Amino acid sequence: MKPAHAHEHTLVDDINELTHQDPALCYQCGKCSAGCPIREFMDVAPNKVVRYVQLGLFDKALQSATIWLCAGCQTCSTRCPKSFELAAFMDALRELAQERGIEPSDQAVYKFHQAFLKQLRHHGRLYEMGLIRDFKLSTFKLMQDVDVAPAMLLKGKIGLFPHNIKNREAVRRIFKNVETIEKEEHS
Amino acid sequence: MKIGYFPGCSLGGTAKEFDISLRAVMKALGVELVEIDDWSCCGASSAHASSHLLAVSLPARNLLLAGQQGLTEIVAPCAACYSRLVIAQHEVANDAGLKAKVERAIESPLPAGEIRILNVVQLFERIGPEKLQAAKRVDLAGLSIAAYYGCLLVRPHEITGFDDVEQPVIMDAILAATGARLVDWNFKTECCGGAHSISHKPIVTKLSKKILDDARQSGANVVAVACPMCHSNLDMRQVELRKEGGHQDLPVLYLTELLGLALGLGRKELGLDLHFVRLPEQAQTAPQENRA
Amino acid sequence: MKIGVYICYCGENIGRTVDCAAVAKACAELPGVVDSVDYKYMCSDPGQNIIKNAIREKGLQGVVVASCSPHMHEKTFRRACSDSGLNPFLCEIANLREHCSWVHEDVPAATRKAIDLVRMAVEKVKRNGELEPIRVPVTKRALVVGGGIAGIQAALDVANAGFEVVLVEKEPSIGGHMSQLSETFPTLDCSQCILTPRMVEVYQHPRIKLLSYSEVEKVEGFIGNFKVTIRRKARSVIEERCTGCGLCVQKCPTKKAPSEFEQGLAKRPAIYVPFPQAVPNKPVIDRNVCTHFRTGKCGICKKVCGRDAIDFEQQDQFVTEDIGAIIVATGYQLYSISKKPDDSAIKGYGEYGYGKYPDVIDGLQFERIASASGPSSGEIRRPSDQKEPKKVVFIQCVGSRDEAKGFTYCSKICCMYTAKHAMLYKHKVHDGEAYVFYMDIRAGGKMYEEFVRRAIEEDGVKYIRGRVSRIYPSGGKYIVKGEDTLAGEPIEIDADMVVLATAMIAQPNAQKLAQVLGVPYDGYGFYQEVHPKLRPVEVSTAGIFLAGACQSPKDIPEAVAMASAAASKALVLFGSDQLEREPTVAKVNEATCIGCFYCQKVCAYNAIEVKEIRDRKGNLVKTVASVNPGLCQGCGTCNATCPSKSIELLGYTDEQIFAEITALG
Amino acid sequence: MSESNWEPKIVAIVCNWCTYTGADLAGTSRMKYQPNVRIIKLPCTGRIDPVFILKAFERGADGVLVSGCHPGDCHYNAGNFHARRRWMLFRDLLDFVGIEPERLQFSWVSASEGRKWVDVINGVTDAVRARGPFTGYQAINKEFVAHE
Repeated sequence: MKPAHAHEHTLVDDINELTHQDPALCYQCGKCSAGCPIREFMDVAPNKVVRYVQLGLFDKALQSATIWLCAGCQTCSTRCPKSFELAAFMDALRELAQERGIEPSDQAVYKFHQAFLKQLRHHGRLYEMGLIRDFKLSTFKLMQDVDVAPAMLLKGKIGLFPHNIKNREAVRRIFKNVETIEKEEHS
Repeated sequence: MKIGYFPGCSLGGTAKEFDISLRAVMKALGVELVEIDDWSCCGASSAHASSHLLAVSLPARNLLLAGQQGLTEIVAPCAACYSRLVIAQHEVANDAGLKAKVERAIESPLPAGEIRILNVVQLFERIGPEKLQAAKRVDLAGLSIAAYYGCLLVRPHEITGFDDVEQPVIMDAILAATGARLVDWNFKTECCGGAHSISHKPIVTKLSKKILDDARQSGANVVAVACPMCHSNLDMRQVELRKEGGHQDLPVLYLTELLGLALGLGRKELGLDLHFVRLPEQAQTAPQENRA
Repeated sequence: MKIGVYICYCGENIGRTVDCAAVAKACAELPGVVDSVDYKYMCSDPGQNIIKNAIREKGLQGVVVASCSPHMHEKTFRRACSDSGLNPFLCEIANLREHCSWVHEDVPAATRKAIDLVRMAVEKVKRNGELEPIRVPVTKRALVVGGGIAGIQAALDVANAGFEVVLVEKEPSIGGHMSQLSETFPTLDCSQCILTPRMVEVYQHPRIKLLSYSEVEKVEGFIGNFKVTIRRKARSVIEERCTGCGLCVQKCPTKKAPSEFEQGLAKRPAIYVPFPQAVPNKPVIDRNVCTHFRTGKCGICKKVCGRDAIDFEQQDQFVTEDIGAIIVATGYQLYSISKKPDDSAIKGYGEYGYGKYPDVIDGLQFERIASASGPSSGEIRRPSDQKEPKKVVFIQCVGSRDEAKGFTYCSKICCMYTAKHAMLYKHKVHDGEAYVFYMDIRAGGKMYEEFVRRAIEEDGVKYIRGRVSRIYPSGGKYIVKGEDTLAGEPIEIDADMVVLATAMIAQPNAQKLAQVLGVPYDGYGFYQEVHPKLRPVEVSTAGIFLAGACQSPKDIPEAVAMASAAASKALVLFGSDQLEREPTVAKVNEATCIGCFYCQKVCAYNAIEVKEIRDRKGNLVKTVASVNPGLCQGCGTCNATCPSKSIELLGYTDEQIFAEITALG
Repeated sequence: MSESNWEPKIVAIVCNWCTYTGADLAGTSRMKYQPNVRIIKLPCTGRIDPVFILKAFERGADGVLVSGCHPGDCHYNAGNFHARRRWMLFRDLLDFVGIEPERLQFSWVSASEGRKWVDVINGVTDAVRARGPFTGYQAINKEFVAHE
């Protein structure tokens, strides 16, 4: 274990920028992990992810499946005695892991988000059929939900064709502009 | 009364009946919904997992459109959309640097005036229980409802300022107008894992089961929801739970559907036949079964 | 003028941020300064000698010491001056430590500021006058507010030293929270066994006047000379007549009021004695519950009383007492997890049910359940169904160390009493399981750590490091959701009963009483001592001392020690017949006073008197204001109010302050 | 001093019991704030004569802070109450004289509020820095000369 030096720019500074809160706030009571609905499916307890960041063990934090499995329900943030926004912290770690090119430990969630954003970028709105198709193709979980999807289709709840918004260009430009701004900030 | 409407993607698809029932109930109550022209997805639940700026900019575009349309109050029935919209609004209001970046991303300054964003429960709070009471046609005495708020309606409390964050009661109070009994239960705000509905079905099935079991044990014969993701999880996952065996169906209805029934609207008008688990025809007005 | 300036490095405390040598050099150039010296520790003996010698050798007429806050060492340096024959009020302090070196980082800027501060002090001291201390008599009689263990101890100490004590208790009986406890850590002494004799001693003490069911209404005057008004709340029972036979209590038909003493776990009648060992053992009628007061009917108590001691007509009465010193020992209350109003800065615990689950109780309720005199006679029974709980979860730090709910501080005693609770439980329910959720174990104290280890090693209490996120009922049990942060494992326990170690917080009326007494308090409502280390029982208002948990959370040994300390401070005061007071009081210029008496209107101390000026033949020339220096507290409001500038606050005259401002540079 | 490195001069007139002690606490807690402030200690804000404030401006202060005990907490029971009443009248007067109200601030800082003291000082310093140097003192000076 090699503690990070105070003056060099670390993941902690990036987290501070994105979330406006210092991970040092956390006093490791574990209430977040205690209340987390997804806790039993995680490889690393949420409080431990914060601990890794506090210790400067950034890779361990960024490589955990926990950051991807976090459902963003904010039970932790709501009950945290230090009012630490752990859900926002997890969002930040996901973003920073991607920025650093770290292979997401939970591919399913990652692929889902990718598929989701792709739909969004193309159509301006979520095209659910397209999302399921892309997600299945990328994860090879072809059979899952097969029984439910046709039922959805029959009920008319999932459209076969996408609903495009009129000004799809506007949404595409948002994606582009965000990428440009983020690139500028990192350089 | 006239109010802006941000349906969000789900209400055009998997949560079609939420849209159908909301429109029907609003019509019955004389409230005009003005849909935001050419609205786009708010980014939930994926944008915030990859870019904070994107997660704020996508809702911001919709706030911009609403502002251009002169709307000062909008309802976002989907809890996830509601959450993204209020968070985006809060963040740009409190972080000038972020605001500047967002305005660059959407290529326009944000509207200066305040736009009030309501979730569906707040919408009914706004309309007022008296109005609901006055329009009531059918007494739903046969129903024992477990009102399920889910995670995103009440949180983060500093931003939503809506109801009690641990023991919310406002949806219960609104549904009480139907004449149904509201049960006190444990998992009003427990997360169903909605974000993982597609990526990790077993997780969601397990969480949904826990929630449904507690609702039933607390004496409920129907669960009321105000979120499309909660609905698709709790309703659709019962298909798997049936296969696992030992499962007893528990209908899951949108808040708007229950209110619609009380207003005397037809099951079809409310999209009730679109659910996987059907509400039995007689359930709503049948005398309540004995509960121990 | 010959002024000496003495710059202290305070080791590195000032020297690190302020260039003290440069300050000394710059100050040597100031007009009137004949000596300017920097030294490592000015408050040390050699440091003080530099000043003393300079006063003698250079004939200084004023001294400025640039050092720490005047609240720290002003007295020290004034004494040094007076030792060498310079009037102590010709010494001024420039605060270079608390107001400069400790709060700034930039050395040149801090040094510039230091020079400014010294220059201001130099200009002021040039205009200081010689002042002589004022002497006032001391009333050798103490008031103790609060009759818990701290108040009892303080009252007994002062009374046993030979002085009179007035002990005021707001409840019908003294004893406080300690009387509710079952056993005490770390010895497991029975609480009432050790407390009751003290309560009786108070009652029988010839020099203690006990006013129970009473509250302090008003405090006037100042150290050695307080006048205190006390409200004696209407008891509806004439204490002098009542023998405490208890017949009225037995016969009262209304028996449904929740007992305060039993923490709501049992009921009491409308006329009641809080607990059997109460002192005084005289009942009181709860007028909100009593049938007679609600409907005008009943009156059984009055009929059965053989001594005619029941008085339905009784009104609150007010008594005034002359007091020399006040000891405040008003204690604490327990935080409740119930829902709080939306605008409150303090939140309840919705995730633990806001107090709606009957078997989720607090520490004092557990004390009553475990107490031999409690509602279940010391057998462990849970409130909902009176069954013996086989699995009990104890949760520490509920409300404490939880800034989201409103309290950042550690309540200090919960680690110990939770260990005690778990231990008592295991001693009484041998086949039971006890779990403790904790964040840290703070067991600093004689035999404390050993006590906690005993609970774990000998009694098999299972300690789990982590906060609990949720408690909810399920099938007659309570599901407690936690995480063992040491193992990194989620934990769910199906408990029969949950005991919350809720925070010790300030009394609900702490702020109001503080304003009556003139005692400062912190953001939580705890009373503020003058100095956390060196003056822990004094407050900034002279003559008032603190004891026990009104100052911050404390256990019994600490509260008792603090009470004895407060008592000894009162006794120090009572050791002299007269008291020296700071002579910084107002003074009237009779020649220019026009007798408008605006000063009298704004004076909070009635210190302005009317003085008639007569000529030699006795004819009235004019009436002017005159200050009673014994009453004047030196606030200076009169000075700022006077339209003809005829009243001055010595030590803070217009001339002195203008000089300071002019010297700003 | 050239325009670019001008630093505002702030005078804080504070009471001995609450704010002075609160400022001491900021020191003992090693909190940091901007070094522009010079404190003048009075027993109570009730002692403050509005002329002190004018004098400070006349002597080149760019901003003045008056701070005492919270309402109800005055060591002398009511001194801060009198100060507040005087203050209300005085504020209008200042406006009349042409001193921008931002240059003069009033706050309550108790003996336990070290953090608040830091925030107040930084706030006043920043506000006054944004206003720039106070140049109206010559005018006040003239008033003083005429008065005396």
